[in-house]
Amino acid sequence: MAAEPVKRITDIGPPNFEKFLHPVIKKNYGLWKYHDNLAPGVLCHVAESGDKIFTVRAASPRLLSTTTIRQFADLAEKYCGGYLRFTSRNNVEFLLDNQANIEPLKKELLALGFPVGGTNNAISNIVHTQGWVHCHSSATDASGIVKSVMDALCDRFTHEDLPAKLRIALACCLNMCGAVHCSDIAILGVHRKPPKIKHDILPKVCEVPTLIASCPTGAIRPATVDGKQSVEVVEEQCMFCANCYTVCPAMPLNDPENDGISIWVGGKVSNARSAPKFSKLAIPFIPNEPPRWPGVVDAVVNIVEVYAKNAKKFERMGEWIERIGWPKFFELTGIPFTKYHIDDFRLAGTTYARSTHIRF
Amino acid sequence: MAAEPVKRITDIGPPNFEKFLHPVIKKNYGLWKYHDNLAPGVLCHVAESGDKIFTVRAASPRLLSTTTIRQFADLAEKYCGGYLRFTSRNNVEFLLDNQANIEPLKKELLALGFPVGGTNNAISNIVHTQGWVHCHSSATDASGIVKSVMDALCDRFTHEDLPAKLRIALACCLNMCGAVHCSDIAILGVHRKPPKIKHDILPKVCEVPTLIASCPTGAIRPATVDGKQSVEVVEEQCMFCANCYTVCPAMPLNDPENDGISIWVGGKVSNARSAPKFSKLAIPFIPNEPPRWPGVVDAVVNIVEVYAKNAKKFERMGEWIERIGWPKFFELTGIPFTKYHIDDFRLAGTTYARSTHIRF
Amino acid sequence: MADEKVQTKLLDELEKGPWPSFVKEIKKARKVSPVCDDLLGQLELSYEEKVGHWKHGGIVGVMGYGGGVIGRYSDLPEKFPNVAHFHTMRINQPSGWFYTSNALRTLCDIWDRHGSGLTNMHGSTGDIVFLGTKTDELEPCFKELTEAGFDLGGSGSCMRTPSACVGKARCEWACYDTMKMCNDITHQYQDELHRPPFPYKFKFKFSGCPNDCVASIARADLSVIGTWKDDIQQNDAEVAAYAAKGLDVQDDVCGRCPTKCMKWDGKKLTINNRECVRCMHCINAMPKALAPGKERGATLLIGAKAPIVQGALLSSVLVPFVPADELMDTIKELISRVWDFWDEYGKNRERVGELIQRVGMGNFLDAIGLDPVPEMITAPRDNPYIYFKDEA
Amino acid sequence: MADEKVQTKLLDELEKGPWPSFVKEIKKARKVSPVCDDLLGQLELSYEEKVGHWKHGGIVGVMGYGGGVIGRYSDLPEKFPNVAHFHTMRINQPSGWFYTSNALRTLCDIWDRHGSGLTNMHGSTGDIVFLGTKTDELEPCFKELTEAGFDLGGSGSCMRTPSACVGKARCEWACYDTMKMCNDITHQYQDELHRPPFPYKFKFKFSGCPNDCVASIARADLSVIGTWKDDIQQNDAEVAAYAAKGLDVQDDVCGRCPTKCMKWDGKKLTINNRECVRCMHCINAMPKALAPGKERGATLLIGAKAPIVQGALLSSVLVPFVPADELMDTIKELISRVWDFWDEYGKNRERVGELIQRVGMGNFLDAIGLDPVPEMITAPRDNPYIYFKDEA
Ligand code: SRM
Ligand code: SRM
Ligand code: SRM
Ligand code: SRM
Ligand code: SF4
Ligand code: SF4
Ligand code: SF4
Ligand code: SF4
Ligand code: SF4
Ligand code: SF4
Ligand code: SF4
Ligand code: SF4
Repeated sequence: MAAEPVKRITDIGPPNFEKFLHPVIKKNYGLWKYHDNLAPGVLCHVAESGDKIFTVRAASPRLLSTTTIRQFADLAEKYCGGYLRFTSRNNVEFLLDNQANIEPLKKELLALGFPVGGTNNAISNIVHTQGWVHCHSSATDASGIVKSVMDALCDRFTHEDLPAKLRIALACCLNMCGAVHCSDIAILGVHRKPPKIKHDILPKVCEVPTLIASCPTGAIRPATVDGKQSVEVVEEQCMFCANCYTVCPAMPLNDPENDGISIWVGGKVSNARSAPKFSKLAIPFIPNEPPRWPGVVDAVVNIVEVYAKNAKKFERMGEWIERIGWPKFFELTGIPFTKYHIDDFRLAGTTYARSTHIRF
Repeated sequence: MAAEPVKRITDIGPPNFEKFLHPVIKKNYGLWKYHDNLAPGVLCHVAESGDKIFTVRAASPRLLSTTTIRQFADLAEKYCGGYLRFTSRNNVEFLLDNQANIEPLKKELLALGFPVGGTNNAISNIVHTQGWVHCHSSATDASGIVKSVMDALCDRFTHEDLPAKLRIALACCLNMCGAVHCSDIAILGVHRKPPKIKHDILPKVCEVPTLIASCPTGAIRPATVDGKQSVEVVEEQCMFCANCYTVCPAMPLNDPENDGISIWVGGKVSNARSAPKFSKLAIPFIPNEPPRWPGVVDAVVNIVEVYAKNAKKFERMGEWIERIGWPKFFELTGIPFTKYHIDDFRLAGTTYARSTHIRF
Repeated sequence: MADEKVQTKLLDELEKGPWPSFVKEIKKARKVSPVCDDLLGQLELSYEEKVGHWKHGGIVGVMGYGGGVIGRYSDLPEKFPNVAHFHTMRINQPSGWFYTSNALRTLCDIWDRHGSGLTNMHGSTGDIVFLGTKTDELEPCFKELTEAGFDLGGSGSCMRTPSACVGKARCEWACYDTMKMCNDITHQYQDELHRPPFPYKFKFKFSGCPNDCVASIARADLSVIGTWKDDIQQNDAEVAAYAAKGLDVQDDVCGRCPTKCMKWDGKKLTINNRECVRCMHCINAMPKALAPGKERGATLLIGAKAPIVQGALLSSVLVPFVPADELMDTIKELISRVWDFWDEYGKNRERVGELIQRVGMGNFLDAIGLDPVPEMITAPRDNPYIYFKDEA
Repeated sequence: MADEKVQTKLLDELEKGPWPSFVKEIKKARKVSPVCDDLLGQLELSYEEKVGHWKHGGIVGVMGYGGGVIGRYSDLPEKFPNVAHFHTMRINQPSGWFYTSNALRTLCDIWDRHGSGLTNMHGSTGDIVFLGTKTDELEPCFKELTEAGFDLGGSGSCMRTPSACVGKARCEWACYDTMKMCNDITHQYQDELHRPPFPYKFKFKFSGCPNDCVASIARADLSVIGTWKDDIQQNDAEVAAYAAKGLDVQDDVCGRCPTKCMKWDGKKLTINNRECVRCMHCINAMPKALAPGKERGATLLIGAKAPIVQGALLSSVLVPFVPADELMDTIKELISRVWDFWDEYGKNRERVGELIQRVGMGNFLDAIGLDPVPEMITAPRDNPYIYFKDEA
């Protein structure tokens, strides 16, 4: 026993990245001069030295079997000296020093079912979360919706003809594990019914004061149910955030008919041109429609197409909407405007139109 | 007694304005075509009919004796058929149908000590409040500061050579009776010490629950002092708004050495170009320095001059600052930036710089 | 201490300089009323001590009215007995602050008989302010005023004295008749003006166009701001004339248009009126060449106020466009619903703008029976905290 | 129910279409581990019933670590016994997500021995996610991982796995070495990563320039974003070449510059670099012609997070500019002060951004000993509620 902790390796941190760098990258590290977009999904970075590194970016479902990862490894060995990486949006990038290898690699990737693209003004991969595959908290699935939406938008991944980058993200509940709050289009799972309190287990599994404090609207109150200490929820004060459920398993909100999806638009992260922006509510609710989620797919495709047709070059979704105004966005997309669109949370007042700047 | 209320005239409302309109105005009411600025303080409005009405605008201290009002009446009779008006910024306007009367009228006004100007891109009259002349609530005087500042800026009233309109307002306490919160430059009386509670009279003159509820920061707590029911103030939680004093006379904040003046900039009301804006803190505190308030005068003149030199045509103060950025504003004016400038009230988070858009 | 020779060493400094002096005004009024000496005395003391000498108000007024008078008492009544009482009367100004010399003289005469001879022309809400009188002069002064056709304005938790820009009387840009609207609304709600019925004050201000020359968007609970729906009226010859006279149409007009919806090719100005947000800038810059369209009316905005307690508010859009000829009816209809809701749900000293923030714009619209439209907001919500209701 | 022939009628629909299918991936992994059948079974059930079937987590992990594993249990353990436990392991990725084929194979081999054969490459914080294993496989799997040079990432109230954009490895715009910084910070704070010491989670993300390719400003408690201080590097010939190739330099470059600080006369581009806010747009549009300046470093921003509880936050400026070579020391110095303050004053489950909002930026700066500068805000306060202190 005493010897154990000494031998056990801990706190070594991640492996140093340097040993995973392509020799051309290692040599020209920090000495890149410019890049070119050779084709959708194909980048060429040119170093001060004149050296070039080519990148071929392919789609990934993110949920990868070791089988597929080994296939990627095979391809990397065949064309890239074994060097590859993944991107911040979960695509896989093959790094080549030999331009001649690009086409054969692309061909193999396509044959294996991995489209090449996502660069420049394309729709790149959807950043998403666990959904019904792994999370207890989800109001909807993640991977299935991503698959359905990207099937419909695959041409927008393999072509770069949008006015600007268009980033889609999905989170399966309000915890928003992902950049959902700052995406051009965000797909967000929502509940619409208050927690169904499990009074039987509540006192055992949750601390009541912490639970009460967790509710941002103060909707949870102590209550005695069947002689046991528990809580009650003032239903009108509940806006279904599920923070109570996060701190207390006895407060599930799941509800097959009332859970679903909301769509948010116009967010961005980059500082290019305009400052980073939050996504804003476009569609409050679409029911969960497995397995192919037609409501969500249509809604997203519609917004993408209206944007593609109307925005000017270099205009991200949110920049376009700000130029034309939100009334016009609702008009062009045909999305109905409702009272749900009007903010009523903490900073609501900052969204009221406090000028006469109106388009007629 | 019974007959009294019948004879007593009440609820007649204001006199109908029509009987006070110059005949040329009456004839061309709603039929004006355009206007010209003939000189500082002199406007000419031209009707569809070709008729013209000339306006001569003169400064007023707003606090007017009946003696002076009768002098204005005399001048109106001499040059304007008896027709005159006051403006929304408390200037007096003489309405003439005979252009030849303009110069003689101007001459008499100047001789009486009433500068002509305030139109177009001039600094117009300062909208202000009562101060020590009439209000119990004031942290500073009003009329004396206005007089001192406008003495220094009188040339800016009689000339129209600023980049745009520049509106100054003054309020003697945080109640802000005036458009102080939306002015190019706002002069605002502030307290810096918490209320000095008059425990002896408090229970008699105030309702304690209302008093406690009045404090936006929850700084007031019930307390028993010398056996009597009263309140206490948690000093660190007090930001000197005086709302407690408004609802309870036993909570005065006045303090000769700690009361004074703050300066706010960049607000506007009009929808021209940019949306209306609130004024933002420029100088947190300048001591009260009667009778000529040199600290305030210098501060205002400095801001006006820096603006006049740097802003582009048609740029209001706030529009100019937004173009150059607040760091540059502080740099150009030499005003020190302090932690007081950083908002810490309800919407503070919305003022944090949430991008990397920075000028170096 | 009605001493004519009161010492005003500090205040005398404020008689110097080119700007008209309020100290001179107070001194001029000495011959009208001895209270001015005590006012000067007390003010001089304030200037010495750097502190005001007025007591927290008290409730005084005229019979049957709940407002229109601000009670004011000196905290040094022994020293300055003539300003022991020093109440102000708020007299409802005529729309647009238009007067004849006769009307002004009538007012002066009344005030000389009953008060200090000092006024504010005008208070920041818009009233004629009669500055300083004693309690027992209030009723006689009021009697003379009403006989002369004037009435009191508002104070306390009532509709406050509405005000209006000069509008159609002298401005080519007025998109509705501000002065008439102000006059008619004031007459319509005399009871609400004189007998405080509300949780707090309620102000109307009427501006004829988005320049907002009465600062209504910053200072009125209901801001009525003129605008138009069709295209800007454009006179190409006059545009060219401005350019010829040296106006930089590209940089200073088109370049400052907030939506960049104008094009200038050096000869012809083209406005994309569907993109125009009616900001007035181009019209302001070239008043002879451009003018608001012909389909005129107003935007109704609600809820402005000063910062106490939860921070200042600007009014926000309630109805994007009401045609000029429907304006009176629409305002009357809407305001009764707004006041009903505020009466029922407003807390004490809660302005209507604060109430809307507290209950949420969506619920407020439900309550007053108005459909939500995207023009009411700058952007939809960015937080996911939606109070879904069963109908959804 | 390790039935190879589990019915997946609904999920099978998700094998169709051009986008790679996660259902195919799960099916591929069947040969690795029987758990995949139960995963498919339970997921098919979720697809039928429109509801998830996972229970609220439980605390599981490897010895001596407080994080890195997310406990997960099926709520139908009888029906799907192989996913009765289905924990994920978060493996700290190498900076920039660079791998060799060998490294990937090593990872795959380990995971095939101890888990489902399913992964996420990568989780949204940046970790390699090993998706689904049983409690008693955790420790053996961890042992193999560390022996292969890999370690766990974060979960719970700890420093979370930092991540970085590709930076100097393959991007000409990197203003500091993001990958090295990410690697060094991760190694520096191994204890904080593995043994939750904080009131809540704390994330670092490193982007080499304001394009922010790891979304740090939206998703990191400390966002380190590269920038530069001197002038944009400009190659006039290449600018002309872009124009010749059809780029509309006037409208699409100058016209979209947020500060309009560029002029294009048809031949020569002039940038007023003192007005430039380093937004990257012009550089993005003409990568061969323009580049960030030579005086490079980063802006430190603090406090981003997802909406729960008080609404989402973007990070805000903490230090406008830190030269690249001082970055590591500055971050270490600052972060220790920030963590100290947060440890002492942060409430349970209060992110640092929320703490700053609650106590006020001014007080926060005092506490961590940083001087306020106007770059930290978009505008000074507009409310007059100033907490004057005696020193004032
Ligand atoms: C590989 C990757 C970084 C990494 O370490 O993994 C990357 C790489 C590059 N980014 Fe990025 N960006 C990557 C994620 C991002 C993100 C983060 C995200 O999407 O979650 C952003 C912020 C998005 C947002 O604002 O919402 C991002 C905003 C940009 C921008 C700014 C675009 C804009 O106009 O707002 C540029 C510049 C441009 O494209 O003109 C850029 C430009 C680039 C360049 C051209 C930089 C260069 O010189 O090498 C790289 C090729 C881009 C391309 O796809 O054509 N990159 N880039 C990421 C690829 C993700 C993917 O698989 O699609
Ligand atoms: C007389 C008056 C209305 C009244 O009923 O009393 C008035 C009258 C005119 N205003 Fe005004 N404005 C008057 C107060 C205002 C106010 C309210 C205030 O200052 O409290 C504003 C909003 C100020 C703000 O934004 O903070 C105001 C914002 C404007 C603007 C927009 C200016 C801008 O660029 O933001 C214009 C257009 C212009 O000047 O180009 C304008 C234009 C005009 C015109 C040219 C309209 C016209 O065609 O007749 C009038 C002559 C203006 C001049 O002074 O040159 N008027 N104007 C007010 C004169 C006050 C004074 O004595 O100085
Ligand atoms: C006389 C006047 C200032 C002036 O010199 O012009 C004035 C004077 C007072 N105002 Fe005011 N307000 C005056 C226009 C305003 C305005 C401007 C406006 O109406 O356009 C505002 C800002 C707009 C608004 O309504 O928000 C204003 C916002 C306040 C407030 C803050 C109200 C709020 O909701 O934030 C208070 C405090 C209160 O009501 O308790 C206040 C309270 C007061 C009191 C009654 C003091 C008090 O706490 O009881 C002052 C009496 C002073 C005195 O002794 O004469 N006064 N007050 C203005 C009325 C004259 C008139 O009838 O024409
Ligand atoms: C696995 C992952 C989603 C994914 O599929 O990629 C994930 C999964 C969970 N997140 Fe997350 N979060 C993940 C990245 C994020 C991100 C994105 C990021 O880090 O860039 C965010 C938004 C940024 C942020 O930190 O604010 C995020 C914001 C949350 C929150 C809300 C935190 C907040 O302060 O608002 C919770 C709720 C909580 O902490 O109690 C949360 C909680 C959770 C829990 C642990 C569920 C819970 O309530 O206990 C999820 C476990 C799911 C499961 O069973 O596997 N997760 N979570 C991501 C971590 C993978 C990795 O290590 O690489
Ligand atoms: S978004 Fe919600 S449901 Fe989805 S993985 Fe994160 S915590 Fe789980
Ligand atoms: S879901 Fe959110 S709002 Fe509803 S009770 Fe739970 S914590 Fe409160
Ligand atoms: S601003 Fe304050 S002190 Fe001045 S008049 Fe109004 S209430 Fe009185
Ligand atoms: S001055 Fe304002 S903050 Fe201070 S105790 Fe009074 S009400 Fe509260
Ligand atoms: S608000 Fe418009 S209509 Fe009224 S006076 Fe001003 S410019 Fe004229
Ligand atoms: S009114 Fe304003 S928005 Fe409309 S065209 Fe003129 S400048 Fe542009
Ligand atoms: S953030 Fe900047 S430096 Fe990093 S990859 Fe993106 S563009 Fe390159
Ligand atoms: S980086 Fe952005 S702000 Fe700077 S010159 Fe280029 S476009 Fe303008």
